[in-house]
Amino acid sequence: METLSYRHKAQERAAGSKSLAIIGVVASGNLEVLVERLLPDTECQVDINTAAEGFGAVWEAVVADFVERRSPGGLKLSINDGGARPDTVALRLAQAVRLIEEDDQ
Amino acid sequence: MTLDDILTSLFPKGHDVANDKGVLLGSALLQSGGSAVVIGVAGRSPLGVDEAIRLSRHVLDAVEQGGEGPILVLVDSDSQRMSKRDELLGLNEYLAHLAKCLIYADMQGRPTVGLLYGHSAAGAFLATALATRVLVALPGADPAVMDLPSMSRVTKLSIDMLKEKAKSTPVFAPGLNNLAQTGAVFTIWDEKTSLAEQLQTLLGSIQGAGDQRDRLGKHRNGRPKAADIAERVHDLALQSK
Amino acid sequence: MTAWRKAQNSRDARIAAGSKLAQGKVVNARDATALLEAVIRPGDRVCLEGDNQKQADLLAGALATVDAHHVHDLHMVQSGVVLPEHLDVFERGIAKRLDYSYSGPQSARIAKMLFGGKIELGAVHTYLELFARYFIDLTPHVALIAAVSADREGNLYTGPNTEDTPTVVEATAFKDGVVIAQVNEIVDKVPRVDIPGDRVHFVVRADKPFFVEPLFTRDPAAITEGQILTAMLALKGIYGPYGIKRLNHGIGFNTAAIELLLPTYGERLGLKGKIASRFALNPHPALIPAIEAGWVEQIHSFGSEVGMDDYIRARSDVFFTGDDGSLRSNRAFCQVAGLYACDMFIGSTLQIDLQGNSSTITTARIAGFGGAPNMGSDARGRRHPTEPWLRAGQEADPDGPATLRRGRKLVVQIGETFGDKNIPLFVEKLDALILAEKLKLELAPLMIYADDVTHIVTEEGIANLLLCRDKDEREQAIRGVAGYTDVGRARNKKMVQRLRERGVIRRPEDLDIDPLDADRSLLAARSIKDLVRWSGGLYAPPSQFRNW
Amino acid sequence: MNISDRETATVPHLANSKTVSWYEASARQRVQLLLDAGSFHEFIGPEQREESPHLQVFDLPTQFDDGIIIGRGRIAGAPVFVAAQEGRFMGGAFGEVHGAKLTGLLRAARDTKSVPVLILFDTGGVRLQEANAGELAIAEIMRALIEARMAGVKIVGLIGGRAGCYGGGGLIAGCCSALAVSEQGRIGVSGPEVIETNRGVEEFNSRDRALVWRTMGGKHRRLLGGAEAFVDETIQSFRSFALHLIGSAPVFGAEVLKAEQTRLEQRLQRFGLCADAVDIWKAEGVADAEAVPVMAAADFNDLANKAREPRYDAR
Repeated sequence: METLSYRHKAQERAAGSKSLAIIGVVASGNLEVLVERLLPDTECQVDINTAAEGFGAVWEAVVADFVERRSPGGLKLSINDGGARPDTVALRLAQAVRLIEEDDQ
Repeated sequence: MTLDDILTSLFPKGHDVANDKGVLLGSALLQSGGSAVVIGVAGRSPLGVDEAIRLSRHVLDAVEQGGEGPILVLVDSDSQRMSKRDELLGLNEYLAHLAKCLIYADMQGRPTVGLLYGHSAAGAFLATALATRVLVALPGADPAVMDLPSMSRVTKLSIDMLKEKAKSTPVFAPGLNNLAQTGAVFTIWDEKTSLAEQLQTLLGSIQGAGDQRDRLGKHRNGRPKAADIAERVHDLALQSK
Repeated sequence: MTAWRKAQNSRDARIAAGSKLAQGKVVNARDATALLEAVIRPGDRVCLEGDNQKQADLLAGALATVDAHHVHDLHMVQSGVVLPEHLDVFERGIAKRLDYSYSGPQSARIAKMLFGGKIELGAVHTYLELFARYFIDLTPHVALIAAVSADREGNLYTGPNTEDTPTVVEATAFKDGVVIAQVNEIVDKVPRVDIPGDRVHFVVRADKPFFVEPLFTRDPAAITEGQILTAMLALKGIYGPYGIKRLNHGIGFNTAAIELLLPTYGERLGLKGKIASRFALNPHPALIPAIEAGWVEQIHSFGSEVGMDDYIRARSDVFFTGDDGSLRSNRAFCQVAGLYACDMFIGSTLQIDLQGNSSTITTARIAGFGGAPNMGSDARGRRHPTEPWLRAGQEADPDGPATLRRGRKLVVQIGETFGDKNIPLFVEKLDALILAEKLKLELAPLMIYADDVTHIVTEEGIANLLLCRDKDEREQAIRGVAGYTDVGRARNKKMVQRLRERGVIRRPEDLDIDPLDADRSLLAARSIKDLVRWSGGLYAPPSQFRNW
Repeated sequence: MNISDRETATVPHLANSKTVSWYEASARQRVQLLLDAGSFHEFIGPEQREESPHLQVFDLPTQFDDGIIIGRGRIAGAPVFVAAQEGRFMGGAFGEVHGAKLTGLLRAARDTKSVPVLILFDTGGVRLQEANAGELAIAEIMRALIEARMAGVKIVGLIGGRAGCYGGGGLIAGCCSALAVSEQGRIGVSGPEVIETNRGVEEFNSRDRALVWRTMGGKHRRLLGGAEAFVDETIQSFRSFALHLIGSAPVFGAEVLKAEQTRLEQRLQRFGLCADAVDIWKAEGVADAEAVPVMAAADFNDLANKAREPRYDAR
């Protein structure tokens, strides 16, 4: 297993009022993303625990694009990864943000 | 110890336990007075629908007849019988039914005592020895929830590697001591002294408290989290509205 | 003085030798090996059918057990190397040389045997190319074929999997060759005559039906969100704008996703009647919902598909069927149809390089090509205009005079940037080139050449290579949809941005597609059982695809 | 915190209990759509990060909830406890934490003496990498489950996930007050691959999926009496049968056990010599037994309701 952590400045605070959301499952080629609203509005952190070692550069690129495109300010995202492909990772990150941005019921 | 040695040592006053192709059924006189009902699986036999239904019948009949004597479950079994026929006929129901009968009898004041004196595994283990109030073992017992070759196949780790890992954690490796550490086995008897006396001591110590195996597993460092998690969920659930 | 009619005399002698084992034309299965020893001569060219789907398995087994002292040095000319026996004949020294097209299940072993020098390789062909050579320089001396039933005259009924049989028989029977058919049963009258009896010399009744693999069944349950996204991009970014009505689909999950999106997403885009109405295609179960929803007018097929017989029979409005009601397939005609009469081929591949060359070959697996290169190439002999063909031609050559300008077939490679086990789709150098170097081949085994590829679709977007004006643009367009692969991350960001502004690269957002909408609920069928329901119970999937 | 209703399908207008397939849904989606909207309250949710302490030994990734979601909610207004296994994480297998969460829930149900429990099974059995802890967890769950039933609690199992309900999961299911199963749902002890590996392909060909389903699948279990209800695969259908079974399931006791003994003995007498499920269905008097696997849910239920099995008071 390999653990990675990235912290970025985000342009804007993620919308919505929910405090947390979760998407995905840990399985071969899949991952779960737990997203929590824990950080200052301009901060974003992504912590990764992955079964596939040696892909740090790819994770770095995926996370950087994600922060640029979705502006997830204030969010801490925690990932358990079962060796998902980068496109799946990008999709789950986006899904997680969409979930936490929904209106609280 | 052979099965006969065990029965003789357990019941010096006599018993009528018969071994019919691995299915043990009968009763015995206890040294302390009174009698015990005995069921079990012997000769490392697999436990299938045909065997399980006889064992549960014996337990139910004993409950029906009344009395307060304990029920002993002697186990040297294979795993459940792995066959198309057993699955077709609903083996899960037969094994669950046997376990239910044992747990029910125990709750009706017929303490159930498992004695693991040989092998056991998987579904057969759950339906017999692990469905008792208290499980004891003899030193030669060799339970294996999963055998190392199967585990090696699934985890793609070599058997040597698994053995190496087993040294640091009892949680997955076969063997009596590993299982005892997780809390499944209450105590390991001394085969050099009278089993009857050890049984008497055990029966005297059984109390009405609930399932203590997770606490035991925590105490023995075999299951670090189970007891606390169960308790937390229990408390949260009762507080919730 | 030239001695004429040599071949005819030779054939007569072979037939006379074989006839000793026959009653009329019928030979017992247990005499099959002896029959082949009587008929086949050392050095013969033999076509052992050997198709994409159906297999003359009894005859393959018989050939693999002939006495190699009598029968040896054969030159096998067959489209499919599929059964273990197809390679056993090389292992045993019965055969020496091989010309073929496709080797799906044997791709690893064939690679090993090529490296080990057990096989003298002629070439890996496309189907049409091999069929063409049957009539020029690879004409079989003996053809070993498979059919469903025969009558005593040797008339054959092939059933829905006609496939290569008419082509093989045509080349063999009319050039003094011997045709031996294995059949599942001998009947008084065949349901329809697929091969006339005067072209068939021996009929062997097999103990069990010939083997057919369900190669074209894709379980909708296995389709991923990423594949659905690529399918949405293809429909909205290619099918719709070009108005593709006549086409061929590859067999991957991406194209299965397209088939399953037609009645849902396609309907929502208002594309019904405007796209995907005429196919050169096997009877894909995944197309059932689109057929039932009225999208599809006509399908001609290379072969059939296991479990589709009753459905095809009931939908003869769409499929080509005989008087008996069952499908009539024909690989050669369907390949021609795909080459000349379709405006688009869309399919997946294993590797794409920086110019767009693609290959399904890795150094450990030589799978061959099958039909993709015929479908996936521009037919230079084409002369009839259609809108998508003309539009693609204009995109490639905007300044050329319209009436002199060739149209272009759309050849679309679709896939996700990473495949199974995280293996990247995009590479700097194809494994096919490495293989060619190792085996000292004169030609690298490419599936589709870069100059035929017009579009690449991945989850990151669509690259329209028709709009690229030079090698650099082409490379950056490909890098620009290569995602997080090494190739993708090495892109020139500024250039990719410019290509996007010109519409060479189109991202999901450029097409107003939100990747988060790529959900399995968009699929018209999410399981094999759903396909059965769509078919009104007419589709009978084989056991390995059921979960009921 | 209401975490489970945070995971909706990504196309919200399509995600409701009538359209979402149980088989396809995640454990969280099942819980969310099974219960009254917004009523679910999770115990020890993923944000608590109570993960398995044993998987790292094998260099395997953990899941924040260890593959099971436990909590309380309402169904048609009435309170229920719920446990849902995620069959895609390690095959839904029971590990130490996973099992202990269910044990704790059942012990709580026992102490309420009233609140019913829904168990959404999706499991291959014991988690190999923590086999001893998993096996023992199952034993503890069975004990807690029977204690809860003795206290008057109804426990209903719902089965229709990818992993089926195998190994110790099959035994726990056999201990429930009642079971609802869909066509895809499979119940057994030894899985198809396990039988094939141990006894050979002649005994059981695990790749013959039609054989697997007619031996262990939902329809066979319903016809045999191994499950009370056969449901179509929508979450809505599971919801309505869960409600029904909470109402109709028997109170546990000696009479139930005796009736079950008789039921299971009679099953062996009647069907013990049958070689295949089709033979059993024929022996039960099903007219077109061969057609059972392809039968639509409604037609199948008509047929199953006419057959003699099961007796609702015998579990």
